[in-house]
Amino acid sequence: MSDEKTLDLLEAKIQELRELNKVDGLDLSAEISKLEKKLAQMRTELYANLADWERVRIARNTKRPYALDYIGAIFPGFYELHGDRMCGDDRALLTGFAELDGRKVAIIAQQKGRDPAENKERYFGMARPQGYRKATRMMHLAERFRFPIISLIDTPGAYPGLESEEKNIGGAIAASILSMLEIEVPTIAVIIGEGGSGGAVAIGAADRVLMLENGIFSVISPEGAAAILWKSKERVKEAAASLKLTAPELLDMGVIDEVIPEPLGGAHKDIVQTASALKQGLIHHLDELSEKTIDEIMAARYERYRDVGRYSTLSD
Amino acid sequence: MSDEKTLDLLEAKIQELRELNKVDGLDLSAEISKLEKKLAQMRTELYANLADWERVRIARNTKRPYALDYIGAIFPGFYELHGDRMCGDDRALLTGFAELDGRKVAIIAQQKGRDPAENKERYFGMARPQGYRKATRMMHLAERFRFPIISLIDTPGAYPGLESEEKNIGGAIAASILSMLEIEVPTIAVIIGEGGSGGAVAIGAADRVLMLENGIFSVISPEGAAAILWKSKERVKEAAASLKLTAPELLDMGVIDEVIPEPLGGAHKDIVQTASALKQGLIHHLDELSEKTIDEIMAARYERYRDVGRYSTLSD
Amino acid sequence: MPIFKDKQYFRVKLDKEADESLWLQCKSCGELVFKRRVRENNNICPNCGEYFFLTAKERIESLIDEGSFEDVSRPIIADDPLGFQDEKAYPQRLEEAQQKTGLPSAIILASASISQMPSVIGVMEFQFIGGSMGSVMGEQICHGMEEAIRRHCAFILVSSSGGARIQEGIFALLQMVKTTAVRARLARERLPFISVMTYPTTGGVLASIASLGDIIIAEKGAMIGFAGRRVIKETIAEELPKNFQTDAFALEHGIIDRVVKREDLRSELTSVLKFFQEEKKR
Amino acid sequence: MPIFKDKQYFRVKLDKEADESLWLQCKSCGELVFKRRVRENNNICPNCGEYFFLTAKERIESLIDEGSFEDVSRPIIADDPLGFQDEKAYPQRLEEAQQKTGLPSAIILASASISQMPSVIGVMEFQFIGGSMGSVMGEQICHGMEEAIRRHCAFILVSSSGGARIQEGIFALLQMVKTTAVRARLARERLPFISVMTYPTTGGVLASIASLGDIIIAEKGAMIGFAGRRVIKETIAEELPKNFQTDAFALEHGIIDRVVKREDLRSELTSVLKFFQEEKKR
Ligand SMILES: [Zn+2]
Ligand SMILES: [Zn+2]
Repeated sequence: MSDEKTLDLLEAKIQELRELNKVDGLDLSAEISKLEKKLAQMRTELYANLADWERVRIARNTKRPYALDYIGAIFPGFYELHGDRMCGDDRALLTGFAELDGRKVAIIAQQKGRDPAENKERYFGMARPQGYRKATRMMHLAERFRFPIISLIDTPGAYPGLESEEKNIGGAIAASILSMLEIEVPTIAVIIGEGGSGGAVAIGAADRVLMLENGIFSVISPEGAAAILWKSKERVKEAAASLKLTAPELLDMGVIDEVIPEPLGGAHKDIVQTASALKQGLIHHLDELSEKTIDEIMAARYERYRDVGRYSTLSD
Repeated sequence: MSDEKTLDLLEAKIQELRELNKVDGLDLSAEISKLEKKLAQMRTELYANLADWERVRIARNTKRPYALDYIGAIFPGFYELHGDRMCGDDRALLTGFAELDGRKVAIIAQQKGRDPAENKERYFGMARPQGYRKATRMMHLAERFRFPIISLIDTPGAYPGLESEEKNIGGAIAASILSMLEIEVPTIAVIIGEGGSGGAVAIGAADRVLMLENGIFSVISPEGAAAILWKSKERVKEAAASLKLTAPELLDMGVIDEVIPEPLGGAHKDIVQTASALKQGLIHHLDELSEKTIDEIMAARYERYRDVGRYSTLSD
Repeated sequence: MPIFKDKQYFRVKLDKEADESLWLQCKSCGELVFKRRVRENNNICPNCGEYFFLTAKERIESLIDEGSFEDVSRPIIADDPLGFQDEKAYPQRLEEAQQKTGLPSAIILASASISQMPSVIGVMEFQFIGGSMGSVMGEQICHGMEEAIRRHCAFILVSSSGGARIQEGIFALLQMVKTTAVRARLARERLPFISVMTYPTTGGVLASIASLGDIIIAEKGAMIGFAGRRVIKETIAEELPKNFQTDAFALEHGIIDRVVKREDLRSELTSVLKFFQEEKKR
Repeated sequence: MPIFKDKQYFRVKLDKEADESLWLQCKSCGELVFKRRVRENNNICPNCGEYFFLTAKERIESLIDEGSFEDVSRPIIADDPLGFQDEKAYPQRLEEAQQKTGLPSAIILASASISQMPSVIGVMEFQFIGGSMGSVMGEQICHGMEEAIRRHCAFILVSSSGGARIQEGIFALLQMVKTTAVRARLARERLPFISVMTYPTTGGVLASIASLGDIIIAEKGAMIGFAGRRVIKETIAEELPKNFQTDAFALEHGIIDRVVKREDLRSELTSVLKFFQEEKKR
């Protein structure tokens, strides 16, 4: 990643020149313009054909916009509903009502923390059973009021700990998937960062699945795969490449419906632009779904998931 | 209660005489017969018109048959299902499948302990949120398979403790009532002992509510009412009488549908007889309900509970 | 029998009574504060921010559009189905409560608008026998939900209750079922039910209708609990956490959706109603 | 490519292979025990009661009526949709697993009777790449449930799985959704689904189909958990209880309905099927 560091340095340098340009009245415009072109070129080279492992790093970049950043940009009136009505309020998984350009929707979103304190509160975006039960509650509430559901996925996975097992995390995820499949409203899932395993799929079994360009969606983390299959944590890059966990690959395989473009370098380079692209994608798919009857939606949803998988049929 | 003690003493004496009669070949038949008559007469006098507080004492008698005793007698193939699929398995509230004289049913039953160890496990019959959530799960399972539900109520009330509040006992009871009202299968509740407040009504909102003759069903315990309204725990008898919590009174008020007779002295004097009466009552009401369509049942259930209450309408 | 004998005395009006005194002393900060100022401030001490107790009338006034209040309760008053007599006869307690509060029962049920949006709203009066739920309150709550169905608007219930009305025995207990039955109907009509929990929301009210809101909002400072502290301490020798049964406790344990300051409650309800009311743009 | 190239080699048969040795030594008690005796005893040591590992074939044999076995799986075998290559290429792993187990995939799907009652039963083979769920297993489970709908009988799934099949990447993960979708259909048909969890039932299998049984039975000694101990210990420095992820832990925490000894599993299933199968007398 030394190349990315170079880019960051160059970017900082340009910024300094810009300040200088303003403050002292010096005319550095030509130099700045040259450097900007250089930077853009380097960026294109670096990011245009990102290796899978680099995408993993971008997806996990702590500067990356998280769910609440997109919610703030796309759903300004987000009205959060807390609590699973059972035992807790999971801060790694948020639910609420919002409007998308005039359309009422329900939001289910996984949220990471920005600093150690927030990460402690949000368990690094790893939801516990109370989070998935809150999501399930939200699904049924949305169904009652016929609000489509938009879920924003960004999790390393469900929280792996004693409390999760004590509260039946397996059952909570299974129930959440079941509800996603059964509720009779349109559903759209977006993988905005990490789509980690069962913890992601629990709220991802939607009518449309979108992914940000640098999102990842995988059955296991590259680290986990490396440890299990290569018996070496060093082999993460190979694991990442083998898992085909990037948005373009998943689109190719027909598993997701659309890739939302990010600026070069990743969403954090321009959140306004990324959010705007995401918003357009959401509106587009929501409008498409809204033109169907709920019976058509339910039939298509069933077919989509009934048929997912790849196998060979033997000859007679 | 000294009179009841006298009865017990006399009963023991008769038993001794019977043994003597057998073992030594002495003919004490005449004396025994006389004493038996005397005992029967005393019993009738004592129990025929039991004061409410005496009924409370019988309902709580630790020799009284509990849910599992009736289950053993009436539902021999009881197949218990454990767990709320959320966090625990409440031993104060049991659920399972069973057959009632060839009819498949689902059972929800509150169970007290017989000894300190069992009471510790069963929280003296006071269910926690996990108990009510298990009950709710059972209701939906029963509905899926179209099994009528029989609930056996015997609880001082829901468990009042930190854990209950942490796990939203209020919400759990409310959800349980809601499920009882919504599931589209016939439901019969029987108060076999104590029907304590919200903890009882959570599984008691049925199409038919039966009560054993010495059961009680009340908004609050006599002790609680005495403490709050009389500001004295000594006034339990007055409180019990005021609350009109006995089966005959509740039948008079139209709140329950049938009183299942108990032998003189209480169900524990002859559990076979009591269970047999209960079984006949259950079969009778279940057969009546089975003759109706589910729409008729749902309409009658709604009307029953929509209309419950007593108030005066003001003149124009 | 109760003092409300016919309908003309029965209707609740929000006329302000003349204040007998101009000033009151805040129990929290000790300051003498101008009573009208306090009232205009949602019964919050202008000096220290302490919440004073709100009557049901004051509560509803603080939430709805001025002049939009219309009592839609049924013209009913409590019976004494058990002939209940403790230290006082129940009818006497009722009459005292009516005289004290000027209300026929422990709940006001009104049609009113909030920021121009129609709603049916029930508010419990804690000073009326502890806001306890008997047959009348149960019936009014059900009637309110049915009225919301007729008017096709949201139903709001502001709870302030010690639980079931002991003096009505089993009939009080069964109001838990009754209100739940009609709540299910409201849900089938896909109309929103907003439950607002204030100090205190407990017992049978908590364990039925109050916990069944589509959205549950607690006022800051609310006390929310099923069993009383005394009962818990007597039954179980347990150390209770400092925030036990507070709004924060309820939020932490997923029992409620949000905690809202009294001064923000009206705008909170406005947001929710707005969200549910506006037609979808497409 | 895998060794099962056409249907004729593909069908599972329950023929007993000739034993190459007559005796085996129990790892638990050290005793030399007669192998046939062990097999007839559900692979439980006749000396100390230790459960030996059961293959899927042995498991299904131990549960169903003799001679009632009919392979109803679809004639499909795994693809290599990602071209997955770790230390070995995925097709090679598949072939090795097929050779080791004599099975085309990690699940046997059969129609069979238990005590004369028909059922469709799926049994996972842990020795086939850890019983992991890839596209084939997902499809067979779905096909099994559909077969149960066609035959109007119960569906039984005996899980023994390390979770999702990593080598099939996202397709493996999505089998969680796929099996859940068809499970919902089985529920709408009001046909019972009995989930039997054995050693081990973990990860994506636990977090989908295995947890969705109408009745969930764990075999005594089962290991039931979402995340592996190693992962938990790495992620969180937590002290884990002694019975962590055991059958007893799952029962205590309400995750399962019952724990049943291996030797009682057949009679347990018999009871359940009987209850669901018999016509109501009236
Ligand atoms: Zn003050
Ligand atoms: Zn052994």
